[in-house]
Amino acid sequence: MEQIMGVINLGNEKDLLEDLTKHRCQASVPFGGRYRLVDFILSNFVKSGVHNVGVFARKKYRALLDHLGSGKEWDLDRQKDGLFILPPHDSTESYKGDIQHFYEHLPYFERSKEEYILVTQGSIVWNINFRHVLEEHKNQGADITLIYKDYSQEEKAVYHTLDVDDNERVQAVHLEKTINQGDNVFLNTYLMKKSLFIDLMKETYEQGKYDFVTDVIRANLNRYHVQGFHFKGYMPFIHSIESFYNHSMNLLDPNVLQQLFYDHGFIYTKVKHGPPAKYLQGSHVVNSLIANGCTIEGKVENSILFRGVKVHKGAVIRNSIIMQKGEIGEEAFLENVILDKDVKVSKDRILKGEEIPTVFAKSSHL
Amino acid sequence: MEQIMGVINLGNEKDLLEDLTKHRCQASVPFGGRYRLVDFILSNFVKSGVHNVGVFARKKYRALLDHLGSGKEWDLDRQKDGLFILPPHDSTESYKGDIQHFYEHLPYFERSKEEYILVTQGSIVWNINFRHVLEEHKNQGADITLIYKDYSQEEKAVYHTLDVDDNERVQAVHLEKTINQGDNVFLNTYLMKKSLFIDLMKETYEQGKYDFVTDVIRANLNRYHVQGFHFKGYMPFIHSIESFYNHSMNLLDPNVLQQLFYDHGFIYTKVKHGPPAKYLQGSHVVNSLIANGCTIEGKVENSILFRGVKVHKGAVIRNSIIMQKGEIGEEAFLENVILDKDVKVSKDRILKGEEIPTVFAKSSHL
Amino acid sequence: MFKKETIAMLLAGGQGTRLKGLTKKLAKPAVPFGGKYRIIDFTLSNCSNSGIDTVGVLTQYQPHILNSYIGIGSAWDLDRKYRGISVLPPYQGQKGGEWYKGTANAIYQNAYYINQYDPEYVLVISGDHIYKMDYSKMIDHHKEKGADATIAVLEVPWEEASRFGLMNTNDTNKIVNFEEKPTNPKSNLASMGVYIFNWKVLNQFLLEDEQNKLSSNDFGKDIIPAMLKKDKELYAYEFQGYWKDVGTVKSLWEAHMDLLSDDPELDINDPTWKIYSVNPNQPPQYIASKASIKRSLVNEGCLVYGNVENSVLFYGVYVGLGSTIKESIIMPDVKIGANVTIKKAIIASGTVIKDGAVIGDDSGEITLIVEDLGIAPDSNINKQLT
Amino acid sequence: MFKKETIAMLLAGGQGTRLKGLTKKLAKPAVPFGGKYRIIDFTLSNCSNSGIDTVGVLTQYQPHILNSYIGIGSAWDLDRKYRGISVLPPYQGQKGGEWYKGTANAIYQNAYYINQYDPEYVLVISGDHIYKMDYSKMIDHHKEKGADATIAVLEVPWEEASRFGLMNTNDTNKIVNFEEKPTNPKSNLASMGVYIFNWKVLNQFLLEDEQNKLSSNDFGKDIIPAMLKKDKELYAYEFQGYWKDVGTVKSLWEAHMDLLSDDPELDINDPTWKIYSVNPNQPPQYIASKASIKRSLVNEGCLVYGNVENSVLFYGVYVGLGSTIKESIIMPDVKIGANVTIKKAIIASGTVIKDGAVIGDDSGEITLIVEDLGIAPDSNINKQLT
Repeated sequence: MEQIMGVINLGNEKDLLEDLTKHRCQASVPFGGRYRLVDFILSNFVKSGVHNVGVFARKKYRALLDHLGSGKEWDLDRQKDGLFILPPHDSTESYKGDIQHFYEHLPYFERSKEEYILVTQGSIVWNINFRHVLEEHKNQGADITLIYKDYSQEEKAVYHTLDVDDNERVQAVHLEKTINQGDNVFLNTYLMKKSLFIDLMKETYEQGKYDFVTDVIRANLNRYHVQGFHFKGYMPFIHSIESFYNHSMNLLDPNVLQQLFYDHGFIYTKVKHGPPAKYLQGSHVVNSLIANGCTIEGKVENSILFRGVKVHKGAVIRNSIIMQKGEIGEEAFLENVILDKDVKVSKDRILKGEEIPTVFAKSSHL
Repeated sequence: MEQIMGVINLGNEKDLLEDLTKHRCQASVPFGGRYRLVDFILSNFVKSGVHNVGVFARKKYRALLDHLGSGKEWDLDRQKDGLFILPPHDSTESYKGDIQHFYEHLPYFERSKEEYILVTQGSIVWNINFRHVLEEHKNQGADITLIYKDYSQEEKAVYHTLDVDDNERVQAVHLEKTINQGDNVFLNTYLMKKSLFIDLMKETYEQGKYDFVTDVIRANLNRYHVQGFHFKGYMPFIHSIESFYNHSMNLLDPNVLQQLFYDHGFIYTKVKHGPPAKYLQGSHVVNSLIANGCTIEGKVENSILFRGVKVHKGAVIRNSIIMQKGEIGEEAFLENVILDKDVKVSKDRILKGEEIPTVFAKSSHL
Repeated sequence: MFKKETIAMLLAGGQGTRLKGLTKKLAKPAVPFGGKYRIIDFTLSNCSNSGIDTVGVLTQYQPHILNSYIGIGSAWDLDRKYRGISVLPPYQGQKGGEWYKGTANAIYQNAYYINQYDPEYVLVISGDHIYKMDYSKMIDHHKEKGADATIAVLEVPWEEASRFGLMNTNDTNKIVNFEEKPTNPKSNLASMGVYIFNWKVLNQFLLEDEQNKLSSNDFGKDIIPAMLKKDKELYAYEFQGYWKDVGTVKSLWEAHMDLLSDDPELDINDPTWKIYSVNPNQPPQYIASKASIKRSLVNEGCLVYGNVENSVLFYGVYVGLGSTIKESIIMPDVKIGANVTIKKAIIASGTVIKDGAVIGDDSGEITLIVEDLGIAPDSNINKQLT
Repeated sequence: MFKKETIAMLLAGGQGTRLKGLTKKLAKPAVPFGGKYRIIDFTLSNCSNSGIDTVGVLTQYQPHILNSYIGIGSAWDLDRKYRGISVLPPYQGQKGGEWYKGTANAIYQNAYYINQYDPEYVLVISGDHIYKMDYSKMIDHHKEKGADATIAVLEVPWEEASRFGLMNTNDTNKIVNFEEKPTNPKSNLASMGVYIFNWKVLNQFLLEDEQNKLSSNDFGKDIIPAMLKKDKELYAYEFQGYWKDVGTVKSLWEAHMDLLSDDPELDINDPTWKIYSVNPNQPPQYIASKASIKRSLVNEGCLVYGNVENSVLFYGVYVGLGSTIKESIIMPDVKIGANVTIKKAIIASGTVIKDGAVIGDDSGEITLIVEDLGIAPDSNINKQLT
């Protein structure tokens, strides 16, 4: 029977993608030609047999609501269980921390039937089967399991890191502002018995403390058996426009494509029912990802075209990301740019970004 | 094909039901033993063939979200169209008026395919077929049709009223604080072409005016053909705890029951899958409405029991409304009270209200 | 298609002739039960509550009402995008077709459907029985034992044992022999008609069984004995709780009376194990000023002006002023006039009982009234009419 | 049940023998079309887009893949709680059953299903044709004329007219006579196989037609002529636009080539009239550095390293380095190795083409490769293989 309930905790997410997260939360940022970031965690839940998913939305979640709809695309349109959107009680009050938000929805946790709870973020790009995490959690006799990923380079970015011993048991949790190669980055994803989660959450709330990672996990490392789970699959860290762009471009490597989209089953997203991409006589497309509903008469190189993009005759697109329904006029020239949804580029227009590409806002006419 | 899109405009609703609307919007107040007020308008939409319903929620809509779920109960879990929850962009900004809220969701109106739009409230109890309203709208060659109901008694209550001529054409819109018998109370429900709605909304927004009824309808009575539609069916006006209680008690008249629940087809609501009501050996139930999932061993007179209420041995309930999952202990005595959801009354407890009944808040233990 | 570890095949073709007029236009699994359900709701709810979301429902006799009742499976949360419920009538080939020859043949004919999901285990159940059971626990037991097949059993009184398929087990629950309805029972462990098979093993036995012209293609009579003969690992899984085959008018009536006790063995009001059914969206029941209701189940949409005692009223029932209903089952949309007396009777859906009619008596026999008979005023009917 | 003004009955039992190997394991309506669809998607999308939400799909030949493709109808928004899509195989009675004798008999056998909804009108359509049509406008036309039946017609070239059912109409569009595939056509207004009937009238004619042992129980051959004979009000409704019966390998190929023009008559990229299909959830297509694609349709899930011209690639197709595909249709999950040449061919789903293979030629014939043939390296195949 149902063992794990899933929680997508958006309250702590920082909107780090500049213009892309100006009017939407990071979980609903488009990625990979036809997805939004939240599709990855939702698909992981579906494939792990998790049928009860609570989305703790806090702000800028209108696009997210629209994307999630009834939850049908992820088979979460259910009578019992399914998808629950759980905003804070009163959005005008100040947000003290995720524990407050959880506590407001205590009855949701109490009435859910699952024995375990998995809390995670809404914007990690990965393929993980939480059944394996649960198995390992049980095998280790852990009270709490924290999922982490090794970091591959030195970079300025704010993350919690974990010290683990030889048995993967967590010794310490640090908040870091610069991450180094080999660091164990905590993915804000943790599994425990639901009953323990409720007890800890209530206890901490009543003490007037509100941050789950700091005030519950970090504060209880000695009191409980806290285990690490090292996620070893492909996982890009997206925490800036630069990393968003670079990891998007990495998808043009067929090996990355294979790992992310084929090896673990497909990723579910909202279906748009566009026709196959249409290449006209003059089209020249190389080393690019093209989604359905596109019509291409121009030149596309090293780029990603989301669903429903039109590239008119003579237009050139290089090293760029064009989101849904973009339209590039005749003889326009684009290089190193990211166009958010619905951007129209006029005939003959030239748009050139730098190494860190320029982002053009949703629905702009250039 | 689809002709009318429906909008449930919760932005203007006043939460007049004291404790019952303290933590929920009026549209989600329980009514009639197994419904919430919003079920009536949703069922009207379903039965009128309206498949595209936008809910402009503003505040305290968490219980509403939970009740609506994926929209499946009203057959609104659809790919194209269906149910859309549309909160304000930024809930922390001050609310200037419904036009601002509509304007923020302009793309929703623009991409909807229906030719007509019907805007209404979320908490009217009625059975109306909007197809007939549209027919009449076309027959009269109207630009805008306003639905109104005649008022049957003098009362202090804030409503807009309409002056109509012999051809039901609207001559004036007034804001009244005392309503008299025979007044035409405007039900904040209006029909027009979607294109006209969008034009008027944009135009008025750009003028810096934000109230649709005042700044669009009232201001344009001379410019457009504004027609009245007199709703003649059963419709209780609920604008206070007193009127809520009295109209609930009116449901104990089988004629009222017949008009509201049988003559126009059933009202859809969230299904709970409770068993039939169970009457034990000692039960004594007269002149009452009993929902499924109830277990009754005591005495129930002139009362309404919502789903899953337990009445223990020797308990007495008179002239009262007991909402979902209430539990009345042995030998307890209740008269003229309204118990919100999940209230537990201890053994031997006596609760007596006055003519205007006392309301006991959700989940209290008395 | 998704691979599924376990899928369920629900046999719902039963004719139920001993339910007489009730099954004239209905397959037995579609017969109303318990004030708001149909018999099949219990097994479908078991599947849903056990986390089994892929269910093939094998229909044949009078499938129409059953088909439209099941619809896309929404009521039981089986309207899944990638799995869910599928109604499987006997396949009609180009050169004609025929009804399922037996329970085993019904599964054999739908091997195509099963193979789509590439399951490890197939749960075979029947839509004829009233019980609440967590199949996931039985599957766990099946896995633990490393069984080829597991049969759910329950202890029955020795005097009734010869009506069942019975098995002898050793002290590890392994089945050592199986007898289908023996005249001299050696065991009182009866099969509930709930089986879990390793699909690969079952498939092989089904193929062989089809080759055997003498076989009746039945699980109890043919497949289980053949498996035992070949020394397959068959285990019994003991079920504790209420289980009833409501196959006769009398047992159907008894099962309803069972529900009326203060603390019935079959709890239909358990929020952790809801019994799902298609909801007709009716308003709450109205109990009028002069009505009296004792020890009864009454569903939504009823209007009661008379007296109801030890009875079950389905949705949409009207009971007129001065009428008395005792120890009876009143199925959906029955309209009972004024001053009617009904005792120990089952009134089938849609029947109209006119003022002053007297139905049933104390003789011990159950009176069955089936729709459209239009009982005349003051008529006295106390035997089964159909 | 809800009363519905109009319900649709979709005939999907077609064997499609002239599609040769493509319909060996598939009913014709389930044949892949247009890079991501199956043929039946066009009529189901027409229903959905026309606001018709109650659709009975009549299956018989090779129904399995069609059944599991349709599922509960989610793709076309036909998974409605109170209506939606129902798959209706021939009914298998206790004494055996038989295939639908003809199009009219198929409707006759499902009168029970239709009567559940008590409709005014029944729209009868076929799942074999590619076209976009707003049936609601045809229904309006039917109502305006006060017709008993309305038949959608389109003008066909005179030289092809004798392949169709043809009708003569007067100046109010009333049908004065109807000929099924006449040798000497007197009209070029051909029936599209799209009918609207007043259900009460049709039901009467179906009952009479069943009594007639000599009838072939077909709409075109029997029902329409019988209605005309009895002076019923039959009207033609003229359809403008693309319509194609993709009943042969050649016409299937042509219909695909039609889609490749810059501004095709059949616009499948119209957001106001989407063509719905079951979405396999595949990632975007990847076009590699040395690939070249011109005048083609390519679906999600493709990986293209070679050259593609005037072709249609369904989902999951792999085209190896140095391969060239021209004027061809590559169905789902076909894997094409390196240095392959394919010209004017249809490659059926799941086929693996090994390195260096040469398939098809300029002879004008279309080469059809059906799954599992495992084309060997450097083989040269230029005729139809199955």
